Amino acid sequence: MIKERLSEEVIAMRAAKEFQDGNYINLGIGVPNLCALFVSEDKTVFFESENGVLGYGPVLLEDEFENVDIRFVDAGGRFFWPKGGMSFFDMDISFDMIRGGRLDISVMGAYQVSQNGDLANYRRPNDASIGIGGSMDLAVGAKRVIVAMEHTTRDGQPRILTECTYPLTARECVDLVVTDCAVIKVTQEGLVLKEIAPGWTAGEVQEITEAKLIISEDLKEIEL
Amino acid sequence: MIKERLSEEVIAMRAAKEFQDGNYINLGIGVPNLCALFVSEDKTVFFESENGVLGYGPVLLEDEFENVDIRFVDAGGRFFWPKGGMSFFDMDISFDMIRGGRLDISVMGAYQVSQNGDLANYRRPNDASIGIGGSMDLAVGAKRVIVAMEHTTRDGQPRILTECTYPLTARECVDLVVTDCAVIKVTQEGLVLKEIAPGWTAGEVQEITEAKLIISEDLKEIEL
Amino acid sequence: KVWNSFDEVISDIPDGTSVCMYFWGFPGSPQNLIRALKNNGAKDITLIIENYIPTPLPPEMFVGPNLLAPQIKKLITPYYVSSARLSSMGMPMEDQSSAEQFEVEPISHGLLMARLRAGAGGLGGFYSPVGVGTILEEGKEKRIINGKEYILEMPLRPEFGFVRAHKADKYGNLTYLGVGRGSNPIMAMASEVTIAEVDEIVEPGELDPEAIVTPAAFVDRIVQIPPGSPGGHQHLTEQVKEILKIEWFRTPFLATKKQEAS
Amino acid sequence: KVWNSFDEVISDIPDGTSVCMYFWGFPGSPQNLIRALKNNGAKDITLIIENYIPTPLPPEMFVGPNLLAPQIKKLITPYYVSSARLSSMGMPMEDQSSAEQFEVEPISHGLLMARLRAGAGGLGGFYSPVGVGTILEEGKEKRIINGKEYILEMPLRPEFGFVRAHKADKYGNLTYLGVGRGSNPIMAMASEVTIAEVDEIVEPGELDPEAIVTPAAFVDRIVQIPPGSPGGHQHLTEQVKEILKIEWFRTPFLATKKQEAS
Repeated sequence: MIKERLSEEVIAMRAAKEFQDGNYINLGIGVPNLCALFVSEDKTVFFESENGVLGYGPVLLEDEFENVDIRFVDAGGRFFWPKGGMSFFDMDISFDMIRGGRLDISVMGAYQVSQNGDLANYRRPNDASIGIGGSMDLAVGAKRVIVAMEHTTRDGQPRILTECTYPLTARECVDLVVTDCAVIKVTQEGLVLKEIAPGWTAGEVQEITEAKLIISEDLKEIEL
Repeated sequence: MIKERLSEEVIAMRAAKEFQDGNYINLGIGVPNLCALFVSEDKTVFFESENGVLGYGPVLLEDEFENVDIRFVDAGGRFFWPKGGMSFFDMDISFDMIRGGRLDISVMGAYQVSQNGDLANYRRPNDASIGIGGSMDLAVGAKRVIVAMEHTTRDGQPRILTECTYPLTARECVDLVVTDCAVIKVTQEGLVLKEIAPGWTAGEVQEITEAKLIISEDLKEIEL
Repeated sequence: KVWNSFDEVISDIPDGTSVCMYFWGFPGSPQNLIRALKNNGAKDITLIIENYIPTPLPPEMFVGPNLLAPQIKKLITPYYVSSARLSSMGMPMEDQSSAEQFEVEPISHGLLMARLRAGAGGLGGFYSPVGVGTILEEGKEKRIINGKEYILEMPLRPEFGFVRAHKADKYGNLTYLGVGRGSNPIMAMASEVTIAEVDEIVEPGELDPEAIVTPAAFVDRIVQIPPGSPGGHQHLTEQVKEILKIEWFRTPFLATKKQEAS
Repeated sequence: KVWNSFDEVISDIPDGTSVCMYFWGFPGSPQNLIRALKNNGAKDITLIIENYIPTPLPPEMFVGPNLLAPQIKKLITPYYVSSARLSSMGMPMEDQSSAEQFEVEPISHGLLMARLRAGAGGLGGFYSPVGVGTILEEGKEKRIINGKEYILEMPLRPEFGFVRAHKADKYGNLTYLGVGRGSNPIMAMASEVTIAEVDEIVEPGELDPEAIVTPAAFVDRIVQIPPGSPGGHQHLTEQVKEILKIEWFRTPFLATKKQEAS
C-alpha cells in the first residue's frame, strides 16, 4: 500500500517549527527556502544568505516582480524585500559568521543522510557539475543542521542510510531530518524516530529507511 | 673633533625625499612622524595608521587643540585633521593591508640595525615594558622599510652593527637607514654608504659604525 | 588610477595569468571587464570565480563566465555547472562543451573566502575544519588540533582582481550596492593588481569615510561605466526586468504564491 | 539583547574567564564595561587587549586597563607599559607594581588581529610570517612554505568581548565613530559572548544597511550609555579637552609647531 507523503510545504512547516525566537538561520535552495513562509508570528528570526546579507525580508512573489531590485537577491537567486535591521557585508565576513558558529540553524536539502549524521548533498556520483557552494561550510559551522528532504528517491530508494554512497558534504553534522513521512533525530545512539506522518506506522517508515531506526518512547504524529 | 649632527627635522626631511607620488606610507612614533611635515608639494601621498585609518590629514598643532576630535587620532595618539578621501576600517583590515604588502613605505625608528638589515626597535634588554605594537608586522609587510634614527646612542655607542644585540623586531627587513650623519642602503653585498652630512667624511661615519660600510661610488652630501 | 577604457585597463594581462572575480547572478559581477578580457583574448587563464554558471543571454544584456570559456585553462570555483548541463535542463542555450574543457578545482565558498583572506594578509596557510572527510581533503595534509581534525589550506593571491563596485573616489576608495558587495571586497584585498569597474567616480571627500568598504590602498585601477551603458546599475536593472519576462528565468528567481499547507 | 545596566550585563562573568577589549587611548574603549568589571570583582582574568597603558586620570574622567590590574592573571597584548615605568617617566601616577604582577604574553597588533580572525572563523591555526627570528617564535612550531619561514599561530576565541560602538539598533547591528572602530569589530566577531556599550540604541531600520559594520549575529548584548554620562562620546570629548590642558598629556598628543629645518 502506498501511503500518502507530506507535501513540500508541510515538510517546510515542520522544519520551521524548530526555529526559536531570535535565531539566525540560513535556508538552502528548494524545500528549505519554503520555511521562510511558515515562521510563527510570535517569533522574530533572522535569515542569513551566504552572499552577504542578514535579516532580509520576504521573497518577492511572482506578481510583485515589478519591484525587483538587484541589490536584494539571496544566494539562491531569489529577489527579496528589504527589511529594517538588515545589513550587507563582505562574503568573507558571511563565512566567518557561518564557520564561526554564529548561525543557530542551517536548513538544507540532501541526497543522503547516514545513521551517524553524515551528509551528502552537493553532487550525484558521475555528475560533472560541482555544487559544493556553501554547503560544506554551513554543515560544519551552523550550531544545528536540519535536513529537509523526501524520505526516498524518485524511484523509491532509501536516502537515510547506514553509510552515504554519494560524495560527502561533511561528516557527523546533521542534527535533525524532516522528511515527507517522518522526523528523525540524530543522536549518539543512532537515529531516533520522533514523529511520523498521519496514517504511517513506525514499521512502515523503517521499511523505506536503510539505517536502523530507534523508535522514540514518545513517538507521535507530526505536529505543525 | 665632534662633528655637527643633523637635526631630527633634517633626518625627517631626507627620509621624506624617498616618498613617491601616490605612495601609501606608515610613519612610526618620533622622528618618522615628522616626515609628514616635509612631503614635497608636487606629491600626493597617503598616510596609514595601524589603528585603522588611511589618507588622514595633518596632525593638529598645539595652538589648534580646541579642534581636537576623538574620532581623529593616529596610532601614536596624536590628533589629526580629517581629509577628503580618508577612510576608517577595522584594524584587522589595517593589518592585512600592512602584512599583505599594500604599503609602499614604513618609516620607523630603531635602537639598532645590523649589516644584513635586521631591525631591533621594540625593546631594550631588561626592560619590563613590551612595545612590539605593529612594528613586527610593518617590518615584515611593507614593501620598503626606512629607518630614521640617530647614528649612535646617547653615550656614543654605535647603533649600526654587525649583529643586533637587542631583541629583534624582524630579520633582513630594512632597506634604507637615514641617520643624523649618513644615508645607508642595505644591499645583498652589505651596507652601502650613499650620502653623508655636510662636513663629514666617509671615514668619520665608519668610525661610529660597527658594521663595515661599503663606500658608494657616487657618494655625495645629503641632499634635501 | 583612473582609466578611460576597459580594453586599455586590462591590456597588460598576459597569457597564463590568474584572475579572480565575483559572479553570483545579476548583482556585482564585472560585466565590462569580462567583455574586455574576451576582447583581449589572453589564454590559459586560471579563473577564480564564486560561481561558474553559464548564461544564454545576449552579451549586450548580461554576460557570464561562459563568455571566457575558450580562454580558461583552470577554474577554481565552489559552483560549476556546464552549459551542456543547463542545456539538457531546458535552458535555451548553446552547448559549449568543446570550450569548457578546462580543469576544475573544487572548493567551498567559505574556503575560497578564507584562502583569499590568507592571501590578502600574507599568511602562509591555515588549518580548515571544512572539507574533512570530503573530496576537498584529497592530496592535502591533515592535522589534529585540540582533538579536532583540520586540513592545511594554502593562500590564494590572484595576479588580477576584477572588481565591481558602485562608487569610487579618484583615490580608489570603493563602496558597493546591496548583495553586489559579495566577495568583491576580499577579492580586491587579495589580488596583486586590483581593477574596479564602477557606476560613478567622484571627488575625494564625497564618500563617507565611515562607509567606505574597500580602502584605496587595495585598488590599483578604476574605470567608470559610461552612464546608461551595459553593466551599469541602471542598465542592468532594466535588463533584469526584461529577463524576468522570460519564463525560464522567472520561475526559479521569483517565489510563487504562498500555498496554504494542507 | 538590550540591557539596562552595565553591572547586570556582565554579572555572569566568572573568575578565570578571558575578556578581550580595544584600548588605544581615548577613542573606542569600553569605559563603562571596564568600570563594571571592576565592580564585579571577577578574578584571574586573561585580558586580551590592544594596549595596556595605565592612565593616572580620575576614573570619572577616563579609565584605563590599570583599573583592572588586581583582577588580571594574564595579559595578552602587543603593548605593555607598567605604571611604575610611566611613573618613573614623570607621569603623575601611582606606582601599581604590587597589582601588576600578571603574566604578560607578547604579541604584535597584526598577529592579535589574525589570531582573533582565525578564532572568529573557526580555523584551527595559521602560518604567520610575522615574528620569525624574534621572541614570538619561542616554543612555537616553524615551517618553510614555498621557501619562506612561518610560525604556527593558534586562534584566539575569548569568552567575552567588550565592545565600544557608536550606535546599535535593537537587533544588535553596530556602527562606530572614526578610529574608535579600531579592533572592536574583530573582537565582536571573535568572542563567544559579545557585549557592546553604545552611545545610542535606535530602532531596526534606522541604520543604513550598507554602513553597518558589525552585523547583529555577532552581538549578544547591548547597553546604552546614559546621555552625557562618562564614557559617552560627548562626555569623553569634553574630558579630553580638559585633559589636554595638562602639560604632561598635551606634549605627546599634539604636534608642536612646524619648525623650519636649518
